[in-house]
Amino acid sequence: MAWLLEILKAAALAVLIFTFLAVVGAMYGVYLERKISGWIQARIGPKHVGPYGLLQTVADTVKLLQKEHITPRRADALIFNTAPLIVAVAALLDWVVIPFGTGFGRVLVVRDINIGVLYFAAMASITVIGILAAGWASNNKYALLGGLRSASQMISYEIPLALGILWVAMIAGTLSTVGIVEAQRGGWFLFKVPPLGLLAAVLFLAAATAEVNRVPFDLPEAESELVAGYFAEYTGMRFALFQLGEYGEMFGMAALASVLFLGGWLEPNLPVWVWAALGVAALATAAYVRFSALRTVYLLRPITALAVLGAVLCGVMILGAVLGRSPVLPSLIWFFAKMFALVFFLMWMRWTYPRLRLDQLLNLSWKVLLPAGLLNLLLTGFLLTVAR
Amino acid sequence: MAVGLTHYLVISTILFCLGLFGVLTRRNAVAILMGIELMLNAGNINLVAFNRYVAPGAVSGQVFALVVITLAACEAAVGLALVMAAYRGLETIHVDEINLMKW
Amino acid sequence: MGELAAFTILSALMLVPAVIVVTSRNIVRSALSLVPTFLGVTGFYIMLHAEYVAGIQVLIYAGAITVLILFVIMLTEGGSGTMVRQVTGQVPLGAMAAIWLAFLILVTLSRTTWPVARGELPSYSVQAIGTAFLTNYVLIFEVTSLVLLISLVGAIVIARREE
Amino acid sequence: MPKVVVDWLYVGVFAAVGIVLTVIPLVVVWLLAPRLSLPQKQLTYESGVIPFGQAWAQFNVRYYLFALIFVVFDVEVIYLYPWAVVFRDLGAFAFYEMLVFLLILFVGLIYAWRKGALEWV
Repeated sequence: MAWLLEILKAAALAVLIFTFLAVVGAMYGVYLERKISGWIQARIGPKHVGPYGLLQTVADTVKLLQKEHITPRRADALIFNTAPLIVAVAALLDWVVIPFGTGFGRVLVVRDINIGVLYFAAMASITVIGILAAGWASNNKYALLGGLRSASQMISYEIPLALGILWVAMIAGTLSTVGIVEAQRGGWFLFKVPPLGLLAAVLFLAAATAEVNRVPFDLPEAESELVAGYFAEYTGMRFALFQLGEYGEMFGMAALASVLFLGGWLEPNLPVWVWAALGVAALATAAYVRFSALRTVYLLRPITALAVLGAVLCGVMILGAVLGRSPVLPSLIWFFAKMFALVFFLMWMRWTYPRLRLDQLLNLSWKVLLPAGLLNLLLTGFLLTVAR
Repeated sequence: MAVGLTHYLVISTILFCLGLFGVLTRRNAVAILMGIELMLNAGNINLVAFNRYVAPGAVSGQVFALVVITLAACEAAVGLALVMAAYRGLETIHVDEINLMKW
Repeated sequence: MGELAAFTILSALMLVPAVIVVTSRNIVRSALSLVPTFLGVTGFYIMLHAEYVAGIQVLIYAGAITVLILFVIMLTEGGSGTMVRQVTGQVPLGAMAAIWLAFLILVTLSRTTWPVARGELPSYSVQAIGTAFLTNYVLIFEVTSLVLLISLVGAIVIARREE
Repeated sequence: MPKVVVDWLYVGVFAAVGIVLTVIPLVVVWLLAPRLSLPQKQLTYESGVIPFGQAWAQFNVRYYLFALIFVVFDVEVIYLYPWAVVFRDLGAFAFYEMLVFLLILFVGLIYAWRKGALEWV
């Protein structure tokens, strides 16, 4: 009987996480991306469907539901249909180990697997199989070439990703994600062993961006290059499944980066005067942008909103510190704030960096990130054992 | 009744013999390598099963299984390098067509 | 009862794709059906509480070796791989040899009495494996890196023709 | 039931539910969407050009070399995970053992680098 109860609980959690991933990750990820790219290019982005264009991606999904599925001639139909499933399910499986916060007296994580981060790296490596299968099964020269190039890029960046994770496992002494976040109560790993923490974070973020095929590493599916790479032949909902997989993976990588380096759901325990200084700085920028000559510039208007929001946050933190409440804000807010900050950073990078050529991209991984990761491991190992 | 040691041994024997059948009957060198991977996996199941049931205190079975995984990866890498060289030299990787001692 | 059900599901998840790997006419389909086989084997490791070996099995086998095999299939066979006869003439012979070996092993299995340990079986952890690697099995640890180096250099020399 | 088995039971159920939930939209599309398979429609997309010849053209060996080096370094990661988790308790000798391990493999990377196996051109 206990098995059945456990399976039902797992199925309920799976449906919950999947809808969160599909709705927040895929639908509003695409919406966020279009809004941010609009803002960066001084245009508005979707705003007609629903309030502020919030229902735009919902409309897209419904439209996709009635698009015809075209399978190319002599393509391997079985593999052609299972490839998007592999990519989407692998993105969903990443979320089993990510801790969202603390609530109801326990850590809000689906299951705290003992080898958490290794499990995450293993799930990321399964996506490559889906991409190769998609490239092969669509019987199209460009799709096959795109699949091979995308697969070779993703496998080249799996090693720096693993080295970034290893650095964190070394400092935390455990592989479980909840253990890693608990180990960061003293201080975020970003600032641990000062220069090396930052190096490991940059290493991990670069590898994560390449793992998710986002600019500046999205050459395989570049429009100018290969006619949308491995999903050239996919139409309608199957293409949406690839998008679900890609955005789910991106949100998963952003969540893991915040767990590994920014202390997951932990609240930054800065002294009160630091919060006060931050608040004043935020208010100053908001006032400057609002009342100086810049107010006519449409592009900077969201900056005032963000700055005011930052000032309000600092105010709340100061108030909380004065009243002595240790966790001032609930932990979920900190987790989602960090995750969306990293997602914003990933989307921001898309419109600021040129696309890397494939050989530059592979050279960066094998000749820069890999040696840097290995030296980082050895140096931290030296500092932690021999030098102490 | 609970799952005992013999269950795992029977399953790994079946997997081993499937791999052997693949190695013996496949024409494509890469398919033969896949058969070998299946046989190595069968061996790994035995290692971990013995470690669990016969000597639960030690981890030696799992350490051995990790080393077998490493060597399987090296074997696959070198084997596939040979396949690539054979393909470049002889334009074929069908094992029954590769019958020259020197190409 | 639940454990036996899980065992049968996992062995089905492993053996059916294994049969496809061995008998499928399309070489890419047999390569891709390696992945469910390896995931079935991962399930067995989990039932045997070998969690780290299960994680490594997914990472290396399902993530690296299958990708390498797929790469070589795409690079060498190209289109002809799927239409060409995949099996050699000796299918019945091979089948007989495999079945005979299976029968032989099963007989010896049922005959021997395995010294199965009694009592509560401890669970394993990555720390135990790490300590084992770095203290008892140091020689294996260092020699494996030599084996990796030699196989890397050898494979590069074989695969790359000196232009 | 032991924690390890329950953890990965969740992973199995997540995979099964994930597959079901991704198949549902495909089934909905199969029900809703029109199915008109015209021969022209099934031609693969080659930016307008009528596709000719085999899709599975052969490629250079460099794809294989990158996959090979990836496999070798991915296998090296097997030994790094247990070391990373346990080396602080073991003290300095564990660090030196890993130093030797990594130096040997660094020689492999240098070899691949100088022999041009990492070149993409």
